[in-house]
Amino acid sequence: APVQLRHLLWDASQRPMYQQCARDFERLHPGVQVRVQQQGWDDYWSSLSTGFIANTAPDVFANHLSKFPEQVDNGVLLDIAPLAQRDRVDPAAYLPGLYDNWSRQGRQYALPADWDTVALLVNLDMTRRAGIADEALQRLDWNPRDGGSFGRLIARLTRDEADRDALDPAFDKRRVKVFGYQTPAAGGMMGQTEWSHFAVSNGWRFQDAPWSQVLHYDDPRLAETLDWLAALPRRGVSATPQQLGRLGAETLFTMGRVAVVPIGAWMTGQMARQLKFPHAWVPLPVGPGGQRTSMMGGIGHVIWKGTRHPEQAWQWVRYLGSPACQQVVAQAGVVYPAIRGLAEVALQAQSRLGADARVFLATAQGKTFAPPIVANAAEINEVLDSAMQRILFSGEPAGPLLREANRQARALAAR
Amino acid sequence: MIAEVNANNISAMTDHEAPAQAAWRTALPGREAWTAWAMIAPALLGFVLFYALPALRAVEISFTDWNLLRPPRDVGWANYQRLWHDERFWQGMKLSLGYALMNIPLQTMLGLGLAVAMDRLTRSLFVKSVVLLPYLLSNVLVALVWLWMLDPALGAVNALIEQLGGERQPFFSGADQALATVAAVNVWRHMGLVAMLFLAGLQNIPRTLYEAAAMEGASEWQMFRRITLPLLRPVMVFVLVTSVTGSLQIFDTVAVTTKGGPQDATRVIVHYIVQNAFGFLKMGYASAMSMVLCAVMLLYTVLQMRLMRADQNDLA
Amino acid sequence: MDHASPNPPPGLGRLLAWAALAAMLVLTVAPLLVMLKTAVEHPQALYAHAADWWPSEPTGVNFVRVAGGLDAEQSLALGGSGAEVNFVRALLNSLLFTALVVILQTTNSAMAAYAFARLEFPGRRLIFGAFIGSMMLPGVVLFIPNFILIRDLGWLGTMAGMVAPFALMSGFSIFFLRQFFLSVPRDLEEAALLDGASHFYIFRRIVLPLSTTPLATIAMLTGIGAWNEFFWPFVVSPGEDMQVLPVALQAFKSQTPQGQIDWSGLMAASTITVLPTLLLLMVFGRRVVESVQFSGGR
Amino acid sequence: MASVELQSAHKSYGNAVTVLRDVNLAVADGEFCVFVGPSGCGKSTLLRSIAGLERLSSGRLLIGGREMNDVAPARRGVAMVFQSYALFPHLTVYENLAFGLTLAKVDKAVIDAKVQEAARVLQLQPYLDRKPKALSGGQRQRVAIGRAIVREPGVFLFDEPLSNLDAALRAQTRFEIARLHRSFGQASTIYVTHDQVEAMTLADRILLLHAGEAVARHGSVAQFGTPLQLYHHPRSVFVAGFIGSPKMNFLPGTLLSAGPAEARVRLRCGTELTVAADAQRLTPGAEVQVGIRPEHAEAGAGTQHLVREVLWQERLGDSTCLYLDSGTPGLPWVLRVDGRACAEPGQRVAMSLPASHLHLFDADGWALERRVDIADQSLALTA
Amino acid sequence: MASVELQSAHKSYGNAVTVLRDVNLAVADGEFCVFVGPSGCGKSTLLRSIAGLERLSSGRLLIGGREMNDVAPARRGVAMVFQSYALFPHLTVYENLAFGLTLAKVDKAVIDAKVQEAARVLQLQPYLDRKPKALSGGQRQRVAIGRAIVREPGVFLFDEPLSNLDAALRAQTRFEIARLHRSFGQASTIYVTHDQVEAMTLADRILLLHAGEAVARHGSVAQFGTPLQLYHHPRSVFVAGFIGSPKMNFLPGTLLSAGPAEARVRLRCGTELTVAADAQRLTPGAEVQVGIRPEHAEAGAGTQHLVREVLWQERLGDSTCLYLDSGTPGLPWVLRVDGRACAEPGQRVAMSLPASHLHLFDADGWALERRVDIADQSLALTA
Ligand SMILES: Nc1ncnc2c1ncn2[C@@H]1O[C@H](COP(=O)(O)OP(=O)(O)OP(=O)(O)O)[C@@H](O)[C@H]1O
Ligand SMILES: Nc1ncnc2c1ncn2[C@@H]1O[C@H](COP(=O)(O)OP(=O)(O)OP(=O)(O)O)[C@@H](O)[C@H]1O
Ligand SMILES: O=P(O)(O)OC[C@H](O)CO
Ligand SMILES: [Mg+2]
Ligand SMILES: [Mg+2]
Repeated sequence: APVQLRHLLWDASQRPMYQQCARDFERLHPGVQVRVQQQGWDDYWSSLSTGFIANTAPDVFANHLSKFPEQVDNGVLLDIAPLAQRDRVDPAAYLPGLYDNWSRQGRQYALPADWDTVALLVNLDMTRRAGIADEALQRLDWNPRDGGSFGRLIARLTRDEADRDALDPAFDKRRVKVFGYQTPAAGGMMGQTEWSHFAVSNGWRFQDAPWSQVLHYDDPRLAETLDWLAALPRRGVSATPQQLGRLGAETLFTMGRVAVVPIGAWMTGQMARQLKFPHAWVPLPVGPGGQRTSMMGGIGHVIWKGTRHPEQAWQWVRYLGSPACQQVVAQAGVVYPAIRGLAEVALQAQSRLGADARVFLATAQGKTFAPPIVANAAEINEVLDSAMQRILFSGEPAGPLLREANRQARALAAR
Repeated sequence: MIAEVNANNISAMTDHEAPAQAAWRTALPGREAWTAWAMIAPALLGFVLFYALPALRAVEISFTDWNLLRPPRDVGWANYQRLWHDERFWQGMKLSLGYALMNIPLQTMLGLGLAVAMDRLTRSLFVKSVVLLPYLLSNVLVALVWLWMLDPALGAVNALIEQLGGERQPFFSGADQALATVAAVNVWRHMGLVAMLFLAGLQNIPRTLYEAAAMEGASEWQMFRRITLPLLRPVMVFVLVTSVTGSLQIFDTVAVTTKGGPQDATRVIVHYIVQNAFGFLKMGYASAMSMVLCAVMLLYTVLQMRLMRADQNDLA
Repeated sequence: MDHASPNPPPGLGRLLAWAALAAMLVLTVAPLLVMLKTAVEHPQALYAHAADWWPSEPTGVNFVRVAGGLDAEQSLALGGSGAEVNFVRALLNSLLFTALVVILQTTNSAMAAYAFARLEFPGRRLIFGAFIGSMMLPGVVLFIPNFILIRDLGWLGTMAGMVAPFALMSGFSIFFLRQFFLSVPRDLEEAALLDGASHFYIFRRIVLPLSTTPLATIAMLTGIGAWNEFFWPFVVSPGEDMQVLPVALQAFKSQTPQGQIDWSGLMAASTITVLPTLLLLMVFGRRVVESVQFSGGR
Repeated sequence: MASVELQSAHKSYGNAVTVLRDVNLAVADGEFCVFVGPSGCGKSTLLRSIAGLERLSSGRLLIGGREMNDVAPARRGVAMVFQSYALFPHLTVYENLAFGLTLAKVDKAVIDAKVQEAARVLQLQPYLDRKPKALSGGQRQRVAIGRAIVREPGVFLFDEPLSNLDAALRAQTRFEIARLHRSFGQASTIYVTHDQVEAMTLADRILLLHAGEAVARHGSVAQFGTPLQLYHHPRSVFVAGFIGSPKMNFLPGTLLSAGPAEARVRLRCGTELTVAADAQRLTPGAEVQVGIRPEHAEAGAGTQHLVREVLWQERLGDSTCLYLDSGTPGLPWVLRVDGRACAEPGQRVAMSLPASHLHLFDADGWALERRVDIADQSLALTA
Repeated sequence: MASVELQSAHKSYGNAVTVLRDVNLAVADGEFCVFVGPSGCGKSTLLRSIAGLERLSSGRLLIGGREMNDVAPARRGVAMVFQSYALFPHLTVYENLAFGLTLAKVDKAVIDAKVQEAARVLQLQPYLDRKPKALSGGQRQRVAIGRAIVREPGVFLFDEPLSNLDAALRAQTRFEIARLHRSFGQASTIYVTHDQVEAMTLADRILLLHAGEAVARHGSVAQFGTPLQLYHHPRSVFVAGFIGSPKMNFLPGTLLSAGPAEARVRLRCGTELTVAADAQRLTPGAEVQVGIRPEHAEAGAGTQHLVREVLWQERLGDSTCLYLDSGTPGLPWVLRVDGRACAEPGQRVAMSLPASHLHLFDADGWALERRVDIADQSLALTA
């Protein structure tokens, strides 16, 4: 009987392309069958936990940088370094940093599958109506005191029901028709699309180094960034949680109620399909330090240590990281493959959908940073998400909250 | 949940304990006990496997640090010491209690009102079925439907509020209203059940009592206060006991709607325990917390049963 | 209460009571109507017409979608999440789960209840007391050790694991059936005994056939409970192979990270989940109402 | 203190069922009136209509001369004792007795005096603090009566108050009720029962109600009169059969001739009988039925006798019942004779039918007036 | 086909309650024996012990001469008809009748023959396919009997089989049972009832059981004899009081003198009476009780009379009961006289006590033998 492999991922929109890869792989390896299964993000991690505990985890699964340290600690991931060495996997084939994100103390836990950066999505109808030139959008800057040109832009794009913008002294912030900008959520410990790029461009960093227990959430530069963001809803420039509900920033944008949203690269295809008005993906604003920065995240494919077919699982992971599969991934235009040079293929695919998302590649080639990689991340994320919610949605001062949260987070990281 | 407490039944059964009188037992002495053991064997197995041993096991686990992936480590009372100082644990207890305090009075009063209205107005099975319907739906489904109804931006309720000239409300997304919203949703789900229980109680009250009272000149209100309410006491006690123990275990609705948020405003105790168990894989700590919760609930149930015994059914 | 005068003139109080009752009924039904409305709303029309009380362009596409009739690509094109939760499979799982729980629990509980009601054996009172006591244990205490037990049995992610804790007994069912068996006329059993019947024969041929009503009641209560059970199946079998409907709903809800909920799909799936309950209520309304009234809810 | 009068009372539920039709009734001050009749004949309905718990469909109800159709139950000056007693289970005996007065906000001291008095009369003092659950059937019954007494009504209504008691207690409570009635002075009492003995022993007058289709044909009232009127002068076959146990024997025949005081009848079997009744309104040849009570038919060849085979006998000690072959299977004639008398099944016995004990009914079942003097024989010694 | 014999049968539950003590009983082949007694006296227990549904605490039970104490119920050759009929509601009449035979794996054809035969005897053929629910009370009763018949037992046991039927049906089914008993040939029948009439009319012999403390003092058996023996020659005050309704009147007094056929007694009130009984075993001056049944006391100044005030009367039509002041409140003497006779409360009436109708009991309540000839008077015509 053929060897059965189970592959689990969380993003439904990526399933078709990996199924394509699986079919191709099965042709090359007649003795192996791969079942690609999908489970939503909310239950993905607890269902994986159950799998580890129950010895029923998938052989191979998509992993996230913020989640894998705990799995490493619990010893549920297979160290693929020896296999990679044996089969001469070249780390340099991937975009810089992607491969090393998944290694620790000489062990390697994943082959990178894709990468993502963050950009701004802008409603061009609105900017044009406000008389803002498209080029001006490429050179935004930001600082936590007055918000810089980015702050002015989003204030000008905000409109009340009398069509006054937020710079107008008569602006009625209780009757806002269009918000200038929307922070999607609280962002937990990463703030991937929410606040990390602002804070890092303000000179902040998550931790001293990957795996370091020294976390910096108590840094005033993060606090001032968050305080600035938290003030937006109070000024009427962003929706309050009440107004936002469960829709998410993207939906508000789609509905034409928000002019600018930060957006992850993985959303490109979906947004391109949905948007019925002129829009543009533009770079994040430049921070006070003079640089624009973005988190560079990405999926890695890992092998569960309990798999009964480590060799076949490795071959599948290796195939996933190979140009053949990455080509398929690229052509789907959903995400950007981890291998150098294939991003352009993805961009082409996206442009066929009418999306010009080159900015993500440019961002990736600029200054990026990795998400925090730390032990006990699940609990730390809880602590920080709760603090972030209080700051961003209740408008409580960030400083004291973050000091306390950082104390707890460090304690957890050290345990 | 695997087993939910039903304190009322427990008290009821002690009353009905029949004397061991198997008249014909002499007929086939050996066979009878043998048959009996054979017949309770599956249930006994189930009891031992899924109630007795787990209960003991839970105590044992609560003294360990165990994530199920590595062998458990004995930590003595550390988990208990830790929860003593864990603000989030006490916060969870407080939230569960707060939930109960919001949920129970409202659902009891509405249920009673509904029952009285049905009792006076209609015997219609259709009406009863409709009233009971929410209780028959799963927690998850009810939570989802209300999540949609109460969505701040798109929900039908906010649309209605706005049409009526009111302010939009965040409901589940507002830290200050989320718990109340969860409570209200469960009032919606349980109100019909409570009403049916009260209705059964009402219909157990002999009509002649009302006729006798009418002969004595009692007004409608006097009948309600002096006959109906006192005679509904047993149902009332039952409803209160079961809803308190049920409320302290609220989980499903929170898991679906708010996941403990926003800002931990709905991080009720069971959610916190489950989060520790399956989110953070801290089986020992979660078990310790569940032991404390269990102790609190047992204490409450025992107290209530004392009260109930003191207050036996006048109609029985 | 019009116990005193059966044909009173329709007073103001009565009118108010009717109004209150009607309001309650509307409150009960309205969410289900909104659910239905959303389920037949075209996904792309959803946001524009969210506040309407009537679907703008009624369509069955959501049902096709959640039943797996469209592939991810087509779903995405419709503005859905593209997530695939196999509701047909979840429906079958739910049916199987419910049927197994009902049949096994009722059978095993009935046997035990009969032994407790009618047979004499050492330790009878003690064991019965312990069974009753089992109802007092809050589920939250038991789920961790039970979870571990199921894991040790290798039953996580299986139907067996989901069903096991429910299958062998339920303190409530045993108590309920025992009360009824106690009220079965002893004469009947004695008459059979005089005719030479054994205890098991009496149980199977006399007591069970006479107890169809309470058996149906307990089966119904157990069934409703099982159909709606979320937590245990969620913990034991969150994966898509063994998902039951409530778990599938929850999974479907949380498909994309940070994404929006596919409301029209979710409400279509919800509608499918509600249907069996409605059907039950329509066919066995009286029985359901009485069962629930009896049990005081579990 | 109050008479009760019903004029052409009708009661129907919905459109279809007529329960009571054309009831006319006058219960005098201080009278004890008993309603009897087959189950479902409307006894309770009639009583409840008087109480105000049901509404008459038409007709007038007067209590103490005042029209009461639209008066609330509590204001009719009536008190009712329910079959189930309807004691408030959550209140003590004292509170039960005081219930109505408390509602009426009567002064505490007055309430106490009245309750204590009622408790004394009914010997309930030791139980005043108990709940009804802790009382025996008879005691509950007394509390129910006490609740009625306390209200000092003009009319007492009882709906089968004894049917929940066992035989011995029933007899005892029956005497009690009779005694109370006498001591209530002018209050009248209306009492529903289906027990003949109760009706015969308690009533000043009995109202016997029709059931079923007879209601539509003849109205609800079968007969209204003193117990002995109903026993000796039943108005119809229905009344004759209803009162008395074992039941009256009915012998079908044809009228031969009718005089003012005597009629001649030929039975189916050919035997000719003289009946002391005025059958002049019938023409000779008319179908009739002769009735005789088991206790009045004599065994032996005394007067105008029939000889019949014994089907079986029942020797009860004080009396013997002989069941004789009437010719109709399943409908034997019954004779009640002295306890020493006996006759084995199969033996032939003469049954003697004294003219003065015979009843005569026309084809429609209406009685023809008996022409006998049924004088009471006082046993009293002239002291 | 089978006699039933109990030798020194005892039964107690647990250690405390002795229900039956020292029961000796021999029911012959073909005999109809009725157990009566106050509620709770152990009638059912005794019957169920014979059936094997209870176990005697000590003593021997013989059926057809074989000891049966340890034999399983189904193997004792007895069949029982329960008060509730105990029909299996989910089975048809046919299946109910066939139940025992099916269990015994009897051949289908044989079963069918037996069931059809029983159905024929009991006229149940039209109902064989019905469920018990669809039968009337009397029909159900017949099915229950049929289930017993089919087993062809040596002994039929009935536990209050008629108590669920209404009065008319009860009488009818009573005759039916008597008829069936006769037709069963040699099978004996034991029948429990608390209805005196049933006991008197059905029994060949009656077993009257003691209840309460008398069980401990005198054993369970109060008297075992034919119905008329119990009526005319009760062994004790208990038996005399139990049999007959209204109850026998008891008049306390002292023995003056005792001859072989007559005794002289002075009542408390001073009146002296002659009683036709042999009281020679008592010494003059002993406390005694004179008993007289209400139907035997005559009103009027016939023989040795007492004059008493009437407390109340009950005029039942066929007879009148006079309640006379006995001197003990709450315990009036009762006289049953002709229906026409009457006496108002307060009037004085003479009650006459014929020596031949008097019973005499010693201080312990045991009867002294009556010296009268109570001859049956046959009413039969010599055909
Ligand atoms: N609410 C009602 N609706 C319709 N029919 C009714 C109602 N109440 C009573 N009846 C019918 O009216 C008739 C008389 O009932 P009622 O209770 O007065 O009889 P009853 O003489 O007291 O009988 P019983 O001796 O059984 O108590 C019965 O046929 C009964 O079915
Ligand atoms: N299982 C038992 N345990 C203890 N006492 C019992 C039991 N069964 C019967 N008794 C007692 O034994 C006594 C006799 O009961 P039994 O049923 O034989 O009376 P009975 O003469 O048939 O009464 P009834 O006329 O009411 O049917 C009663 O006092 C009863 O309470
Ligand atoms: O959807 P993906 O796989 O691109 O990853 C999602 C984000 O990284 C989650 O924060
Ligand atoms: Mg009635
Ligand atoms: Mg009995």
